Amino acid sequence: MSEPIAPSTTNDDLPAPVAENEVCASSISIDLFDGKMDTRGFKLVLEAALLTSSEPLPASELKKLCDVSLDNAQLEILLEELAQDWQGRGVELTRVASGWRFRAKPQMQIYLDRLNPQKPPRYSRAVMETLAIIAYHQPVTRGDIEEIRGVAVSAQILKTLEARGWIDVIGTRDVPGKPELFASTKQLLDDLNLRSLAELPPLQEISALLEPETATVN
Amino acid sequence: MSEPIAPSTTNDDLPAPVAENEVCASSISIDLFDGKMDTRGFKLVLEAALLTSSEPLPASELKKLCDVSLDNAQLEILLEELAQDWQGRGVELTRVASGWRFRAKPQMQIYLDRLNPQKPPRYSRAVMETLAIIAYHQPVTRGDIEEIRGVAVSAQILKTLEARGWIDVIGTRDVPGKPELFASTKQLLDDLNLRSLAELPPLQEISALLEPETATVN
Amino acid sequence: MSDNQLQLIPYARIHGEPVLELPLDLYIPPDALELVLENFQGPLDLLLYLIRKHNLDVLDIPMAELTRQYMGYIELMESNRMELAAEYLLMAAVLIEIKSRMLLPKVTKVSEDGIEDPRAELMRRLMEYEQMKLAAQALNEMPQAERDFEIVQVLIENTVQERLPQVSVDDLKQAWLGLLTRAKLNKHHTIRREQLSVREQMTHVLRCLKTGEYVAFENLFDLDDGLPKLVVTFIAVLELAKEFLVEIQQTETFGSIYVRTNRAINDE
Repeated sequence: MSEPIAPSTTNDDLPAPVAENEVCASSISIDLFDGKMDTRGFKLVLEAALLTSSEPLPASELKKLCDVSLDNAQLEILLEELAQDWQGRGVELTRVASGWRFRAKPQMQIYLDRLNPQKPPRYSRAVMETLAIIAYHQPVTRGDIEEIRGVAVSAQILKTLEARGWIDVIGTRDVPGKPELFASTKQLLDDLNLRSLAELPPLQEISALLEPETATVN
Repeated sequence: MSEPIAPSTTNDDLPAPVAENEVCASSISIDLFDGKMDTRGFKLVLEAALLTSSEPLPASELKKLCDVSLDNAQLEILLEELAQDWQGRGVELTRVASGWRFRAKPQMQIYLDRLNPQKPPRYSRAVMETLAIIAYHQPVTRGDIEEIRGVAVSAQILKTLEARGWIDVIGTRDVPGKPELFASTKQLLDDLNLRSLAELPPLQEISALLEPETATVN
Repeated sequence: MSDNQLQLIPYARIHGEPVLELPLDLYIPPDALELVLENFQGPLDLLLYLIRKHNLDVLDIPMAELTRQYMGYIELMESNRMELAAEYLLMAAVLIEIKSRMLLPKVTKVSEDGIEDPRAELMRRLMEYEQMKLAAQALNEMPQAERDFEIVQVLIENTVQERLPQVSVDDLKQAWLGLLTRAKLNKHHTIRREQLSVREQMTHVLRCLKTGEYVAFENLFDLDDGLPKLVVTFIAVLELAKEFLVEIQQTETFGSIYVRTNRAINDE
């Protein structure tokens, strides 16, 4: 107990430590790097760029970091390797809708919250239901949302979601009044750490509210 | 290749792990961590906190991350170790006046600049005209400049040029208010690659440039 | 029923029994009916709640009682929440319509989908709403950036290599050209051809005097400069004196001449 604890010590709160915590030379041989920069050097640049970027970086941007031209498959292998190198750390490299980025693992939040006690507010049910309808039924008009929720949708709700960058207007429906059509944004997927809408939680099958046979008239 | 590789999978292509690149179990024994969090686990939390913080974190804040109470010396050892662990990476842990922070190494700048290419900045017309007046007409007061330009000269313009080391105050004029006299510096000549002010384009030559256009007007 | 309870409007009736108390998760003091309703996201939500939690059969709701309940809600809400009241009113109307259509003799209208159940449309809407309500809960449980996890952002010190505007002699020329154009347009100010070298030397001399101390006149000259420059420097000193920028002193005839800036005099 008093001795320094070996990395093999497992701890439920923390990711299990693993040996591969470093940025390794790659297993793929990119012999394109002619002296200027080797694969390991390029991975260090990739890592620095991803750690410093405030936005997720798409492959097209990441390729600019390399002195030689890489194809997407090669870049992807290196990024997957980099993600591997970070396994067992409190921070991980993840792929989201608009690219790759580092984030602290959610398990770290209980510690990080100690430094930053004020959290963003939780959204009301009305806001979340509106968001769900837009995410799952997009593109939808305000009228569509009201039809499903059975109540008026305040402009404030839509403004809140637009201000957060989670929804935007992608056009108008060609009916009288030309209502605006709302859709979810890449930002929403990024903020939920998702790559595409297909990764949203699947919709639940709703059990019937009444049996057809019982529909007898009394 | 596309399958996620289990952390335990060893890879023959990988070089022997370099000790400095990982977050290591600490060399100091803090047996304060009674089961909850070991030293290595705490270093992971420290690392995650420092990577996600937009501000430098002082020791007083970092201590909050630990489940047990640490003294400054213990914390310092761990931070120094963490800084060591990051040696050879594109990002480094540094100590600044207000605490500890990660930052990209200056050598990474040339790569990172590729992601947000800035076009070379330009001085506004107001700045350039002010500089020209000071260069050709020195020593001049702010009032002189304003008289020639026909508009007020903001303090910001003069500050910009002073900060660049191109102009400075060489005295005051003996009139009410004792306005400062501005003159150009050697630095300006150096930056323009001139040996003396006499090498500036003669004003007559400049006027000549204007003649063909305005000749018809007058 | 106690007197206190009599003041309450039942939320619904299940098999004739009034539902007066809401389950614990929704309990609100009796005088705060409006707040109870605000806890529901509208009539669909309330109906869904009653159906799911109390196995309420839409058909078993006594129509007279239902109507009375909804009118009660509306009276309460009319004052401040007209929009919401309208929605509950509409829902009451839908329920009554369904009930009345079911009371009518069966006409066995066969549509393409089979026998038309008057409740089908309401059920479809309720199920669609319930699905979205659950989806919203699931979305809310997902870790959200900033709320449940932090994004890594390491500083790049752009000051390491601050880019400064590059200026060329040509830029300066262009700036003057701009000034000249304006000067020509409004002839208030004529720009004189300056004796640049004199101006330059004036600056040089002022720099030498910057400390405010007296400087020996001869020290303003560098004999290595050659005659033309020495002359220009001399003119510069005279020019500075003319513009009251420097003070020249000689305490005795043929004595040493000292020069200092006027600022130093004024500071005394």
